[in-house]
Amino acid sequence: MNEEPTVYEVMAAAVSHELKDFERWFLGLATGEETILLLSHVPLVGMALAQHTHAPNSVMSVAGWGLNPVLNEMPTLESEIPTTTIHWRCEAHITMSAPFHPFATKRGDVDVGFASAAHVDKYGNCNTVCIGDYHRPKIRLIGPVNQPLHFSCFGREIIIMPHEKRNFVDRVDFISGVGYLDGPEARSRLGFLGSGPVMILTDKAVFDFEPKTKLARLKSLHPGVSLEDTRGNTGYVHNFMPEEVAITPQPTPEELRIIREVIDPRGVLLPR
Amino acid sequence: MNEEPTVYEVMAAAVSHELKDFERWFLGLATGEETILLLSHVPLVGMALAQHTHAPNSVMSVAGWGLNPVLNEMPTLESEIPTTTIHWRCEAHITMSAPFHPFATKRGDVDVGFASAAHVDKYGNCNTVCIGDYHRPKIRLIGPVNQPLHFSCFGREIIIMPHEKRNFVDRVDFISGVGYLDGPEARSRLGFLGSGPVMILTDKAVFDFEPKTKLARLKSLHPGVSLEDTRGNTGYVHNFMPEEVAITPQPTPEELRIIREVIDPRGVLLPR
Amino acid sequence: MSVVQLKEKLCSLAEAAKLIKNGSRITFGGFTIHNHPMAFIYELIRQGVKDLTIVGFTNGNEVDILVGAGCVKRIETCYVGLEKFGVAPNFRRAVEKGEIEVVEYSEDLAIERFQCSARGDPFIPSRILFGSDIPKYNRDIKEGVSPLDGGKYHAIPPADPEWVIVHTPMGDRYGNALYFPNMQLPMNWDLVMTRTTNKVIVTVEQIIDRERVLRLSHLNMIPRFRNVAIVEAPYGAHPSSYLQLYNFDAEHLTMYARLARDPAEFKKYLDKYVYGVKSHLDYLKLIGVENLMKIRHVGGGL
Amino acid sequence: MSVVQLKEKLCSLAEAAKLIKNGSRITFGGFTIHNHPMAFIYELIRQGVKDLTIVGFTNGNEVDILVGAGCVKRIETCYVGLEKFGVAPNFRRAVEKGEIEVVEYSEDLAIERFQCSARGDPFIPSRILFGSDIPKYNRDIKEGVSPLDGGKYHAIPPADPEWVIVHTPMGDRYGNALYFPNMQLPMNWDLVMTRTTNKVIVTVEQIIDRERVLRLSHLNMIPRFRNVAIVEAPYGAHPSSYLQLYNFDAEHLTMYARLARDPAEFKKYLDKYVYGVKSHLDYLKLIGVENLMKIRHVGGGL
Repeated sequence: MNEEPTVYEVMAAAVSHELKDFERWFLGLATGEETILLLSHVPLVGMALAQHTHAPNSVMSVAGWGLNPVLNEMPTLESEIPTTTIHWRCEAHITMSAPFHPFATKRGDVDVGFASAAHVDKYGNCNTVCIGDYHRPKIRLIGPVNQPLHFSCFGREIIIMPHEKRNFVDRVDFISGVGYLDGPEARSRLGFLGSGPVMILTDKAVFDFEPKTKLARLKSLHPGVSLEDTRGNTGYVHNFMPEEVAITPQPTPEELRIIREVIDPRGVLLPR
Repeated sequence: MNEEPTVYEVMAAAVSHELKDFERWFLGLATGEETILLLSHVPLVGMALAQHTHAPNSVMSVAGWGLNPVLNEMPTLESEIPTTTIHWRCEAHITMSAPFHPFATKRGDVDVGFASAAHVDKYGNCNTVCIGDYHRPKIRLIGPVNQPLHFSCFGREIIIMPHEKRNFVDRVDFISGVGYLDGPEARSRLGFLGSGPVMILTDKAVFDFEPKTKLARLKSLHPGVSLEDTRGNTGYVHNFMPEEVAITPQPTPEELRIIREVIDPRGVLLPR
Repeated sequence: MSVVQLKEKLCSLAEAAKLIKNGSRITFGGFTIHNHPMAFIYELIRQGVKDLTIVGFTNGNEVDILVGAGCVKRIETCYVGLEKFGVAPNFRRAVEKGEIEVVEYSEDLAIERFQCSARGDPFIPSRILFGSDIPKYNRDIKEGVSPLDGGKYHAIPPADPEWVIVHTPMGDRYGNALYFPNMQLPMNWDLVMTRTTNKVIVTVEQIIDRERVLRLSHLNMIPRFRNVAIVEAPYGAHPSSYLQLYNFDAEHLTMYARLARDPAEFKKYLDKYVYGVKSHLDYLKLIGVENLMKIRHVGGGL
Repeated sequence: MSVVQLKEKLCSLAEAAKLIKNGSRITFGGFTIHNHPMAFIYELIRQGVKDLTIVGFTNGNEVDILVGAGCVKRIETCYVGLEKFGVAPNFRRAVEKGEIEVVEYSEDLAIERFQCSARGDPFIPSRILFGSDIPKYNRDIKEGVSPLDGGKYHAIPPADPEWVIVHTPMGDRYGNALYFPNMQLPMNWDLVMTRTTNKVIVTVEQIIDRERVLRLSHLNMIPRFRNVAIVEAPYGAHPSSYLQLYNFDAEHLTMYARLARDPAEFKKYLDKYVYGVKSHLDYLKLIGVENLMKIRHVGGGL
């Protein structure tokens, strides 16, 4: 392992470090090629890395087709789902929907979910529905998909998105995924099972949420990313954009070996 | 076909004559050997007879395992259900429960159902729960089973029971299946989809319900049964026990041939 | 049973599509870019049906083309998109122009609405929408108070479509429709949709003999009594995939996603692939045997 | 995945049964006289568990023997009976004497309560109980008014068991539990019960290798994360049937139904078949190889 880790490998390691043993993780489908790389492949590798290191008893549910797939046998994920997924090796195939689905999602079965959005705001609220006025939107997006469930019932949510200024707003135009809504008391007032978003992971940085205010704050920059670059690309400004921040931990050589030799030996999940 | 029809064949023909083409019929499980004969085998043969005569497009759902079974290949019905039903020939096996069950029972998919009870009263209300005070019953019965559904959502209900005086009461102690409750207006007040019980079929007679009052009335006696015998064995008395009644139509020679040669050639369903 | 007396429900795409009147409340099976009854949808467009209300779930190219062809008035859905091929261009444009009404549901509730219909319940009591903007804009959802714990809930209306159209691998001329074993989730979702109305139309890859249906009775998941019509349409989901039988046509969907961005280009697409073909077989000839063989997947149902 | 680090959940009947404390809210899989986890139930009786609340559905000999052994305080159910073998004698006697509390549900609602739990909904809004005496005596059911159509409904509480025990054909030592293909309804009902709690215990006919589980992943319907323990119990449903594997033991159930009518006779039955055996294998020896071979059904899962 002489090569430096790619940004995707750094992101996958960041996902892995957030995950714990005996947890249940839920990954849905994404729309568009770029989103698929960030929202499907990065967390897939991150979850697999956790299973190969510190979380062997965890269970990942992937794209509604199976639990704990054997990733190194995969062709590219999205393009082959239709006809071959049922024949891929995994620990359990998912053939029935709720109430027979192995994950009783609204009973709190899912410990960690993954979401993306066109817009995320300072309280971690997500918008996948529309930009502008709802009735005559400037841009219509895909719709709420499964975000209300992810953000109300899942234990913790990891938001993954490309780091572009337009993606970060003060207040989203349509709340499809409820972060901390308007402050630290909101979630308990709404009676939610889950504890809400814990991380915004981009291709430049990691944000977390300040415990008292629940405002998003820059936690670390990925290796080689400057603070100025990040600041310039973060559309909203708040108290938690510091002058100096940490560097996102790189994958260890052993983690990098597992990613490249065990999980994704053919490089179909993460470009390198 | 020189032999006279048995009482079970007369009953099966009475069931057949009540059924129409393109209908959907629902048969559940029964408790106890005698009830199984009356409540499972008689309607099975009756439904099959209808399909072989005037109702080829009808569908029968049997004991939760299949639609339109090929009856003449059956061993005795109840005793072999556990291990072999899945291998019996039928038009469709039932493998999933609601909301995936082929019959959406509460949307009105079932046109005719069959029920039995320890007690039936003059308005066709049925009791399968307890005799005497609910909290310290004289006799505890099996429980409500599926009666609330049968009597609220199924198009018409056929009640089949042994003709014993103790089975007919003025008012049941526990209403598990709602007939006409307390009069002709009750069912529309309760907002039920189904039109309620249309027939009480016993081993001696057929009762229907007088259209205006919805009180059960003797409609016909099976061949060879005397009115005195029936009266003596009907625990409640009301205005519709006439001095002279019709005779339940016997199966025609062709119907008898179909029952004995086509439907039940080995005599495992109806004793003869 | 006297087979000779059974009512035949086999009919042509044109005959089946004629059953759908303007303004119908309709559901199409399938998920994103998988398993949609596309041959039926093309025929609906050719017949010029208008003002449909689509009771949807996770919709894709089937809804986008109907919107682009001007057939749709309202969509109840959680998603309209083309999965790896990006946004649904016609849908997006129509919403931005205010030409269609969208009624938003979350994904879990969008499918549970069909389960609610199948169960015959008056509504779903749900507690996952608090804080989101869905109940603010979806006026069909009302707030209630639970008689059990006194807490608030949202009453989600059942799906209650009038028509449900799904595509399955095989069926007989009397309307029985069969699936392969090892169902995947989209088949399970389709199945529950067929339990929500008696006006089901099934298109199948192939019509098979009744005797084979009786031998495969454990696969007869949509028995004939549920259906009003059955239609044979080989590769009838193209350019969607039909899971276990063929992949989606990636080249075609890439082209579709590009052309649909421009109304004039999309008009040419419709002229060529929908209005310009006389029959489903003509459509398959236009797609070409090479493409059909390329996406084919043998043994997928095993 | 690093197989060596996986937590093993395989344990003995005695260890698994010890998890159930007095007063637990518990559900047993199976239907009337089919598919019940009888070996587990015998062990519960041997351990002398008390005051169980059984969250039931269509119950049979599994509940009757628990009631007769004095383990039960309350049953939420739609049916307790022995199907062709008649009424459930211990249940009947206990209710008539006022020794146990019964909470009545209709059959459809009894199973939908488990679906309601699995979906995480606060209640089921139902309109089939009007006019019946069920809501009069079942005080857990409350009346409400629909926010959508203004009509009345009954709010049916979810099942919400703490423990769920089911029997399946096979599983691995890590807790994965598999069914045969071509499920029948009782397996489907069991399955939904396992989605209503994280405290699931599975007894299986046979423990199989993890490698076989990975090859049969489409049959892995109860993945290990749902289970806290897995126990091997061949013929573990006897004298119930296990559909696809063996029929019920008709002679044994006939004897049971006869002896259970008399408390003294039933005591002897318990002494012989439950208290008198040291292990499940001893029980099978007592039943005898001839009986076990007679009820066996080979190829039932095909």
